[in-house]
Amino acid sequence: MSFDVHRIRQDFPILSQPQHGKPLVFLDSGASAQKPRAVIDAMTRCMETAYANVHRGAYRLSEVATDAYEAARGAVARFINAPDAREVVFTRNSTEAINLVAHSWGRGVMRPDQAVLISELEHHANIVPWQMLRDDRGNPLRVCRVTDSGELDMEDLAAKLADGKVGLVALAHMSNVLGTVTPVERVVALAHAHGAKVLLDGSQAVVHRRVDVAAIGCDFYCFTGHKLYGPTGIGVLWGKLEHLDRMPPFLGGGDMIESVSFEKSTWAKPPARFEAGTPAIIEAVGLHAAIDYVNAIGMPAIEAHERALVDHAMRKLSDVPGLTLLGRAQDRGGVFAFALDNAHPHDLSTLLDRAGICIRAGRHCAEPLHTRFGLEQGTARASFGLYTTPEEVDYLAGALVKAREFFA
Amino acid sequence: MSFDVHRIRQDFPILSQPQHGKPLVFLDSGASAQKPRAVIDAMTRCMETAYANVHRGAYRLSEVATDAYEAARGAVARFINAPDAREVVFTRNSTEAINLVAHSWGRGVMRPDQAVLISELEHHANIVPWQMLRDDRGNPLRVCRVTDSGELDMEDLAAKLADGKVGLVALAHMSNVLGTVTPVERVVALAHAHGAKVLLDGSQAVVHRRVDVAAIGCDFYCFTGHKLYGPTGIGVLWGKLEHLDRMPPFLGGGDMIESVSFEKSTWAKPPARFEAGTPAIIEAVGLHAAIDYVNAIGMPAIEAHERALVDHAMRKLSDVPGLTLLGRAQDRGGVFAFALDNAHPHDLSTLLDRAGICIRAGRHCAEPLHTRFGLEQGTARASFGLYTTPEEVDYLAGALVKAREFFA
Amino acid sequence: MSGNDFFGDLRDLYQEVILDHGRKPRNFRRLEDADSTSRGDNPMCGDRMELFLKMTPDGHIADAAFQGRGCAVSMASASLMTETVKGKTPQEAQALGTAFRDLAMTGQCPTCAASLEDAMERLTPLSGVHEFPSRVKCATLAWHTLNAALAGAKEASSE
Amino acid sequence: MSGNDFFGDLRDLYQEVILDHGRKPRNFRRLEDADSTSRGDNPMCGDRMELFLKMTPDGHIADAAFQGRGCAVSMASASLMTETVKGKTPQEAQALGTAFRDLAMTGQCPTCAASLEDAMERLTPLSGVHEFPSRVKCATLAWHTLNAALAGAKEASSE
Ligand SMILES: Cc1ncc(COP(=O)(O)O)c(C=O)c1O
Ligand SMILES: Cc1ncc(COP(=O)(O)O)c(C=O)c1O
Repeated sequence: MSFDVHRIRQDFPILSQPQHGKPLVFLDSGASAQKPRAVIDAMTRCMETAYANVHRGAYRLSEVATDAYEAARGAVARFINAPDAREVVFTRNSTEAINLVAHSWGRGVMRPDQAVLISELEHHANIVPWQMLRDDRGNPLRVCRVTDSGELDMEDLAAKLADGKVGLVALAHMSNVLGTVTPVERVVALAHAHGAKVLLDGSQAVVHRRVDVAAIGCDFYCFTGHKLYGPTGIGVLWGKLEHLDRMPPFLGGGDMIESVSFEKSTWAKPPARFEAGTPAIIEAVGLHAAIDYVNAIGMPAIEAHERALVDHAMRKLSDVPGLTLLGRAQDRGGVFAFALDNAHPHDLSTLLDRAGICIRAGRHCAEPLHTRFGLEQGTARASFGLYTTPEEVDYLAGALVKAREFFA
Repeated sequence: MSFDVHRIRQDFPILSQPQHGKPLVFLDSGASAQKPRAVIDAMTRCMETAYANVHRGAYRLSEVATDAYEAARGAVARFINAPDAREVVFTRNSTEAINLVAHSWGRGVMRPDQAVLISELEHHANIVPWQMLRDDRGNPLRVCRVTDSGELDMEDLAAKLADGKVGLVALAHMSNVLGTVTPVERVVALAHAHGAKVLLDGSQAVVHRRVDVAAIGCDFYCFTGHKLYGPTGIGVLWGKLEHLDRMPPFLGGGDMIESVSFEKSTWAKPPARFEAGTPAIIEAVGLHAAIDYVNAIGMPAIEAHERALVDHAMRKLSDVPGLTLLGRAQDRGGVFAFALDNAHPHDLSTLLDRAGICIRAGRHCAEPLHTRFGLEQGTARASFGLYTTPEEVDYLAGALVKAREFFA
Repeated sequence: MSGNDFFGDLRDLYQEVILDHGRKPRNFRRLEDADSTSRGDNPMCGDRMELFLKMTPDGHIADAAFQGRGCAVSMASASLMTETVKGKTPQEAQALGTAFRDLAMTGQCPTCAASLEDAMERLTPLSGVHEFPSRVKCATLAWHTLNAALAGAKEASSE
Repeated sequence: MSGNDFFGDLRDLYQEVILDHGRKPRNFRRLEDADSTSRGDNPMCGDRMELFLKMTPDGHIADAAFQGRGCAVSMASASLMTETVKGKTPQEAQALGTAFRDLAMTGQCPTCAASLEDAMERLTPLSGVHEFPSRVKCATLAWHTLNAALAGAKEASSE
């Protein structure tokens, strides 16, 4: 199937909804992506024809719902090339996935003297849980530097791993501000050589690249459904079975136990052990549809489209007078954070909105990164989805020129 | 509006889907309820016309989504008569809500020598988190007895509160097995008199009764969206603001912080403090629609319908030879767990399924309760929704008689 | 309408022999002088059984018995299993278990060696369970427990 | 198409006086001999300001100044605020703040006492912000910070 972005746009009902009388130019997919009809329909169909609680009923409707829920798990496993579907744990979002690891691995398996190594470019979701672990159990928090071009400083990474005291390296696979793609295979090799496990926050990466956890060799990988054209309320933690097997549960309740008495309860095997209570059944079905949708278009085609778009945007944005791009990584995805000399990001976002353009303004849940680059006031950010067109990029660039005049 | 169950049934698309060629008789609403078209449509509309991430964008679409998300919070607050919408925290389900309290209040506010008092009739969701707290921090776990009729033993409750060492009483407002409704006002008065706070698990109660947390006077209240005709992936923790204010965060990430640096992060105020990461936006919209739907019919009308249905079911089920009902509480909702002499619950459930009847078999995530009643092999359970009819109850009773013959 | 029609094609699952073994399980007793015992749990539904094996000096299964609680399918399956494995070597019993699990999950048994045919024929009444995914565990619990007993493990779970 | 048309009705929010005060905020300096200072934060967008008040012996606001960073709306609002509160008593300034928050949130000011009219007139250019819910905080941050300074608190947040 050849990639026809204009045909693809028709799959997304919201894209034909005008904003302020102008066509919607949605450039905030990095915060959350829009949903194709296939996802909406799958959720509707689930609720209209195949809904019941899972794992609990001996009746057919419940079996159907259970099958659908477990089929979603299988689809996720294949999507990231996980060797075993039992390694896929459904969470609410990436944030919960990382917190799960911080609790169950961090407090249940790691020793308190083992450090966690993150980087300056992390999203708060991959900072705060480790700070909480540090404050609770003492595990030191180390922070790998980021170069001026917005890339991981690999020398610093090696230096901070050298003493063998790092238990876990937790890094974004792709930055939600700089667009930088982390050289994960090298990171994993380095970390493993120093006895550290690796968690990758794939919230952004999984949308833009074909991810193969087996090839990467990492220990944990997580992502969030709503950025991958799926519904809110569902995310994924993938972990090697040997790790999950050793981890105590995170939340307690139904479905995660084998037996319960007041004296003692015993835990179910993964993934059930980590899915307490009624899971996000309808949302798992929606995520499955999103993955099928992306697979049908094909990750290679999406990658190619985005690469062309990124090159185009680099040229166009560089031509906007007064615009400073944050991050100049070689390997980058369709996320562009920038400052426009005399326009504050919030004013800019309000202004562009009236032209139908949705961009984000602020620090994008990456306050330390903005501090690192001396941009405490935040940046404006345009981020692309598979439905983004070169024309939209042109329109953005033109609007930025006009906005600059407006505030001159 | 008068209550017309047959008209109401038309609001639920799934109810007109035959099962095994027979009309669907869905008697497992206690595990999870079916969804009215209003809920399905609200979610669809959100995704088709008003979707973006919340709390983050200065553009209109994000403001619209934020307004919808916060409007859902307001609707929940009004639904349970909470004095302040900021007291409403969205979680994935009841299970997460209880775990949140076990972590943030249990580990962050309670002293390790303060006991938690639960009862024999609790769902695992209200047992296991407290066991984990006990094993982690030492807080003793006390268990209030249940009488043979399936009610809280109020004398035992008083006795177990007497020494003033209980920090928190955590009880189901309505049992998911016995149907028993707990006399919550009395429990709260007793607990507060002994210096204990009260958490009520309203997962079942909120579906069947008008709940007024201000009148009850409890400290925490929780419920789960999918049992209230809403979507999966969303639940509610309500807590008094003075309590939430004192509680440290549970999960760390975006949106729950005020500022982040690697040295130290500061927390946002409730409810944001407890909602790390992208929340279940579409699901909040769905829950709002479910609450609107229930309100439009009217809780008094629903209660009246169910009371009549419960009385009818009591008579009909008592007439089934060999059937033993679990629990004979005075004050009960539409949940009936039973044993049928020579038919194992699982065989029964499989059998009834072929007659189009969905009931649950097992221990309904209440293993200790089944042990208490000497029914380790589990029970069969029929539970009602607002769409359940007396004819369905009759059909069930007839099918049970036939099932008994089948296994005779 | 008779119970049979009312409950549709349920006789596929609950064939007379199943109902009979379910009601009156054979070898339902404790073997006090067992060489090997193990416990099987199906935590989701509360099924639980204890299996006892007595071996001959040359390593064949001399006697097999069980106790426990469970649905008709799990009781019948355990009952039929104790009958079929008597006289078998552990290897033969395990091969039978593998074949049976195929049967329970798919309704067919492509792996059935000709040597197993006789034994399998006695187990075929359980093949209907494959149409009831949530019940397959009930049928296989006894065989999981047997494997555990043969392997010297004390517990098995059909999760 | 001019920037004006291109961005729709944006002049409702960004009136000339706002743009002007946003670009060149008045009283944008540190008062070294301040009687009271406080810091205001809008953590979501990174806006931050420090407010300085100097009082007269009889308790009026003698001077008000601020420093910080933020969008045009928050800078203009702080700038206009420092201008309007000079010479007011703390009570008058607080009443003005309450009236202004009404204005920012609804575009109207039913609570405006006649005595505030003059001061409010200078603030009305900011009334357009009520159509931009996510920006209301930008306009009110300065006033939150003022309240904190008057109450002797060191910090305010517009969350
Ligand atoms: C009384 C009670 N508490 C808690 C729960 C758990 O609800 P959820 O699985 O949605 O967390 C349930 C339902 O399963 C319940 O009936
Ligand atoms: C790199 C990165 N990590 C984590 C997250 C958090 O995702 P969520 O809010 O869905 O948990 C995001 C998105 O906000 C992100 O871009």
